[in-house]
Amino acid sequence: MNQSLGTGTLHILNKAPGHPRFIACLSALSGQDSLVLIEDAVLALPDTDTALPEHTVALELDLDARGLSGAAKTDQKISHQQLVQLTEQHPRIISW
Amino acid sequence: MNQSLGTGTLHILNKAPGHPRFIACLSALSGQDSLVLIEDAVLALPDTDTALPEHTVALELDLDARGLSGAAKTDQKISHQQLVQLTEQHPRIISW
Amino acid sequence: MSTKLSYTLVITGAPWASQAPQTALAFARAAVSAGHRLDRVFLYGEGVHLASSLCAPPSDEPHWPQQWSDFLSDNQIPGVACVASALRRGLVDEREQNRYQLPAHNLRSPFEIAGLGEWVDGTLKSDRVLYFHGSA
Amino acid sequence: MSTKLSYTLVITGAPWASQAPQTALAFARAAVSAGHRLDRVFLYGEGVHLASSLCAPPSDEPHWPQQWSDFLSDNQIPGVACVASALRRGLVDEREQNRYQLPAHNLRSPFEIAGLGEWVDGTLKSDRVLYFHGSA
Amino acid sequence: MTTLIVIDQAPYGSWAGREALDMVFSLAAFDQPAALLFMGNGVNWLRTAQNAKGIGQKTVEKNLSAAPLFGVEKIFAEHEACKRFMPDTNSRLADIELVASVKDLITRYDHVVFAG
Amino acid sequence: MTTLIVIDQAPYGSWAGREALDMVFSLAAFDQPAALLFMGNGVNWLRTAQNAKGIGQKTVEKNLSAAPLFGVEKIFAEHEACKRFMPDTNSRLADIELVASVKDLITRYDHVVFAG
Repeated sequence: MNQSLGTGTLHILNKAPGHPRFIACLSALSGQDSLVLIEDAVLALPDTDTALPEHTVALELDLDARGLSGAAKTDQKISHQQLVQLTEQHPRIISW
Repeated sequence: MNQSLGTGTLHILNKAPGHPRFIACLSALSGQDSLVLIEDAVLALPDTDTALPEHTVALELDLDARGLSGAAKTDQKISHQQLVQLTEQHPRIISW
Repeated sequence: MSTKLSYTLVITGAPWASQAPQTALAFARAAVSAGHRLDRVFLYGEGVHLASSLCAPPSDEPHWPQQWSDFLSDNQIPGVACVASALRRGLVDEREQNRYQLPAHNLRSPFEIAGLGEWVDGTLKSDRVLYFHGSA
Repeated sequence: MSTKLSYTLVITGAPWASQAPQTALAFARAAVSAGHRLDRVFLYGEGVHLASSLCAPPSDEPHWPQQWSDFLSDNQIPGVACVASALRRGLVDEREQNRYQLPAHNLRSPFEIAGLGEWVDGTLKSDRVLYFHGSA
Repeated sequence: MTTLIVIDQAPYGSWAGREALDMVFSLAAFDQPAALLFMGNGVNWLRTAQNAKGIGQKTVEKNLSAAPLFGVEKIFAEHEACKRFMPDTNSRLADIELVASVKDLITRYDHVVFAG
Repeated sequence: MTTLIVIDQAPYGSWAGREALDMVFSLAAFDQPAALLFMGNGVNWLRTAQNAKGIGQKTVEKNLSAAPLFGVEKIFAEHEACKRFMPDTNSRLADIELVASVKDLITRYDHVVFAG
C-alpha cells in the first residue's frame, strides 16, 4: 500500500463519479496529496471517463460490494485498518 | 405563459445544474416537450454553462427566493396555480 | 379548462433536508383551490420524516409537518407513509410500536401507515401522479 | 507507528439514506482496535437520525442505530446529536420533550443531545476529526 | 397503464435504488405492467460478482435477479453508461436490454418514475 | 487552529448550507479563527436581492451578512463559479474575496470542512 501514497493532504472521497463534489475533489488535489476512494466513489476505478491521480487507494470492502475486486491492483486496495493508519500518518484530512 | 409551452411530455426538474439527473433530464427532452424548472433547478437560468430548450418556464417564487426575479422573461415565470394548469394540460408528466 | 382532475402526490424528500414538502404543499393548495381532488398524499423513502410528531423547529421558522397535517385535516385528504420506509427510519404508529416492542410512537395525526399498494392504487385511479423529490 | 491518537467522528449522513453510519462504524472499530481513543461521535444534520430509538428494520437486515449504541456503550464513547439538527428533525430526549410539550421522546441510549460546542471542542482537542457524509 | 421505474444512482451508497426496486415489485404484485431502466451511475447495479456482506448489506444482484420471477417485464440499461462503467460485457448481468436512447424509451411508457 | 467551512450546494433546495453557516458561527462564538468558502453551485448564496418569503423560508442573505459581525474572518468565493452564475458583478454581495484556485486556498487552513 505505502508506495502509492503521497505526503500531502489525505482526501477521503465518497461521492460517485459525476457528482459535483467528486469533480471538485479531483481538481483540488495537489501533487503530493493522497486520495482514498470509499463508498460510491470506488466506481471511479472502472469509470472510463475518470482519470485518477497516481496516489489513489480504495476501500476493499466497498470494492467487493460493487463487484470490483478485480478492478483495482492489490496495492490500491486498503482495509479499514489501513485507512486508520493513513489517518495516523496525515495530520491534514479532508472528507469530501 | 402559454406561447412558451410544448404539447409533449411535461418535465418537472428540481436538481441544480451539474447534478447528474439535471444533465440526464435536459438530454431526454423531445422537441414538443415542456420543461418546468423548480427549486434549485431555476439556477439554470443565470447559468452561462447551461443551454435551455425553447419551451422552458420556472416557478416564480423559487426565482424570487434566489434573487432571480430579473433573470427570467415575464412569460417564462409561472405561479404554482399555473403549474397546476400545466399538469391539467399534460397527461404525461415526469418529475426528475 | 373546467374539467376537474384527481391527483396523487408522492413526497420522497424530507423536510429540513430538501424543499420537497414545501413545494408539494404549495402545489397541493393550488390544486385544491382550482377545484381538483387530491386522492392521497403518499410519503416514500426519506419523505416519511414529514409525518413525525416530534419535530420542534425554532418558533420563527415554518413547521412543515404541522402545516401539512393541518392541510390534510382541513381538506380531509388521506396522508399515508409507506410502512417499509417508515419502519426503517423510525416512524411508527401505536400498532407498529406494539408489534415491534418499541418505546414510543411518533406518527403525527392524520398520517397513517400503509403499504406500497396505496401508491399502486394511486397510479391506477388518479388522473395524475406527481412526485416531489429531494434535490441533493 | 505506536503513537496513539484521539479522534472525533462526525456523521452527517442518515442510515437508510446513506452509507455514512456503516462506514463510520467500521472505521471506529478499526481505530479502537488499533489502540486509538475516540473522544466522541457527533451527529449533525441528517446524521441525527442514527440516534432514533424507533427504527425497526426487517430482522434480516443490520440495525445501524442499535449497532452504534452497542458499540458506544461497550467502549464508553460519548455519542452526541446536535440539538438544532435534532429538534428540527424530530429527535428528542425527555428533557426536550417536556420543554416543547411533545407527545413522546425517541432518543436512543447512550446518545445525548448537545450543542455545536461539542463539535468545536472536538476540533480543538482531538488529534483528528473525520467526517462521514451522505453520498447523494 | 405501463410504468417505467428508473434507477440512476449507484447501489449501496444510498437507499433510493432499493426503494425503486420495491416499487417495481409492488406494481408487478398487483399485475401492473412494469419495467426497469438503469441509467447513469445506476448501471453499476448490473455488474456481476457483487458481494456486499463486508459492508453489512444484502447484495442487490440477488434482488435484481428475482425481478423476472416477480413479473417485472423487462430490464433496460443505457448502453452509453454500460460502456463507460462495464466495457467488458462479461462483467454485466445477463438478460438486460441495452438502449441507445433513453429519450426514445421513456416515450413508450405512460408513467416514468424515480424513487427519490 | 484555522478552519475553512465550505459551501458547495445551492441555497434553499437543501439545508446543508444553513448548517454549514451554523458551524462557522459556532467556531466564531468560541473565538476560533474561521472562514467561509462558496464554490460550485454554492456561490448562488451570494446573489443580491434574494427573497425567500414566498417559499416559506428565511432569506439566507441576511444570515450571511451577519457573518463579519459574528467574527467570521473572511468570505471567499470561487471566481470561476461566480463568473458562471453571476457574470454581472452588481448582482453579487459586497466584501467577498474571489479566489482563482480552490486548490491553493484549502492548503492554507488546518481544517477544511463540509457540513454534509
